[in-house]
Amino acid sequence: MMLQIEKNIENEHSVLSLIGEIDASNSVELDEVILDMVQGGVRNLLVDCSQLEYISSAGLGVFMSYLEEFQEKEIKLVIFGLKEKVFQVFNILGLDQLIKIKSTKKDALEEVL
Amino acid sequence: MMLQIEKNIENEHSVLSLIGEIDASNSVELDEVILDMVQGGVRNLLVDCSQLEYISSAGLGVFMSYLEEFQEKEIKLVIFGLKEKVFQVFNILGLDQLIKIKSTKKDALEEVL
Amino acid sequence: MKHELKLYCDTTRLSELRNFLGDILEDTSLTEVDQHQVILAVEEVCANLIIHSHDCNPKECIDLTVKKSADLMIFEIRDFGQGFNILEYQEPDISFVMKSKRKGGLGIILVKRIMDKIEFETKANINICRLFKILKSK
Amino acid sequence: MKHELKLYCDTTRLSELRNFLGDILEDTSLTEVDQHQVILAVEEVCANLIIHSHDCNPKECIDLTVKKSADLMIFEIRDFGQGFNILEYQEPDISFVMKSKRKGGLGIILVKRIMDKIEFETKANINICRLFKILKSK
Ligand SMILES: Nc1ncnc2c1ncn2[C@@H]1O[C@H](COP(=O)(O)OP(=O)(O)O)[C@@H](O)[C@H]1O
Ligand SMILES: Nc1ncnc2c1ncn2[C@@H]1O[C@H](COP(=O)(O)OP(=O)(O)O)[C@@H](O)[C@H]1O
Repeated sequence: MMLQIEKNIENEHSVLSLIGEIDASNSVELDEVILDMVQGGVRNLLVDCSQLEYISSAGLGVFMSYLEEFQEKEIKLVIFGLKEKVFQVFNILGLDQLIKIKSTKKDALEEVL
Repeated sequence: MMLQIEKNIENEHSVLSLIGEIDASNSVELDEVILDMVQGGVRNLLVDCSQLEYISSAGLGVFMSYLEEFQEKEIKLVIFGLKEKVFQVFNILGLDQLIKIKSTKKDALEEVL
Repeated sequence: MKHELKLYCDTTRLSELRNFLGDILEDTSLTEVDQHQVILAVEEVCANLIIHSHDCNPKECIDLTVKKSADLMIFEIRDFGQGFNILEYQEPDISFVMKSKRKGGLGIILVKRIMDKIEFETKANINICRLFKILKSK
Repeated sequence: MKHELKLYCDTTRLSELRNFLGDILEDTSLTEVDQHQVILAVEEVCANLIIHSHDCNPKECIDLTVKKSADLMIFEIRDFGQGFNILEYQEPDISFVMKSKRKGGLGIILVKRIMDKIEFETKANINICRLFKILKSK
């Protein structure tokens, strides 16, 4: 299985773990999960990317498409645990300026509490 | 002599011939000649580049610096006879969109008459 | 050295493409981060062809040739049909992509920022997109 | 193959630089137009060093090394002193350059559009700017 997505609803926040590789063939799965969580009223969304090996523009585009809505609805999005090679892809596009990116879950939690 | 500049005041227009190479060491010469002509009240300035072998950013910058003034004072500038290699340098910067460039003196004259 | 791959126009084949490229890139002087980016750039061009030019028709295919020398890699991507000239495409600002909300529009920006040179040509109905990556840095 | 030139910081020496580069480029597969542009790009970087970093002091100098392989040319420009990182410099719009009327500001734009890759590093007080041009296209 190329991509596995785990959802964990904790007290004040939800953690989405992305495991594997996201490309044009499966980015819609990421989109559906996020849409679900938004509809479920998520307030703080942490995305654990410590096991994300790859993300292409299709996956990045999914995150981008929610940024304005998150801002309007005051939903906090924090991505954490990115591997260096994956982080550098966010970096090329300057997405690290648009999305909160933290090294560890602890740092990410501090952002939303 | 690396750069030779010839001025020809004809009836309705002046022709400036640039012969040789223009770089940071001599672009001021081009600047002085153009300034002179402006002060002399030139209305139509044709620049013959058929013997211009090279122009670096210093020379291009001289032309650029006059464009607004020429527009305000309704002075017409037309460059003609550019060798392909020199034209391509204007082209890289999109200067062919900002400055009238013609193949032949005849075409250039048609622009100003 | 020359490597070839026939890629069927089905996005589920993209992982195969990544494996193919990963094996070739492993033997180069590129860092892990650079290797990753080169794989991404080539995939983006191929994914675009699969999706936009070939409508994800798994019976159609595109051909990839990778040429490697001491200091340069050339990725040549060939397909038939309506060509799309990536050089003529004017990339949008990232802020525009964000506002458009169409979950796309970042691919070509990535390709242009990752690769050192891009060529495109169409001859006799074959479209060729060449991506160049410089290997040597010293 | 490797070629070296010591260039004194005097703009009247730039024509020497062009001759030096012209001789090397003549033997490559680059078209006349491309050769001309590569000469221009290297000159722009050197002219900037002469003017902005070395105040046209003809006693100071910069070192140029040109390396040529089958498919790549590398122009390495070294100097001492206060470094200027061309990669960090944000080029202005051409329309801004026109309005500014300062008869300059086009050099680095040209360099970035002509060359395929640019590197900059400073180590032990030596600044190194490397310009890469890909030779092969097929
Ligand atoms: N091979 C292609 N054939 C046709 N159109 C293409 C092709 N590649 C890209 N395009 C067009 O360029 C646009 C931008 O491409 P890209 O930056 O990769 O973003 P995305 O594919 O996610 O929309 C596409 O939306 C599409 O309209
Ligand atoms: N080697 C350098 N040392 C210091 N400053 C530099 C150097 N090269 C460029 N610069 C700065 O960058 C600016 C833009 O350079 P450029 O595009 O070549 O235009 P110009 O040199 O004509 O002003 C210069 O005006 C100068 O301020």
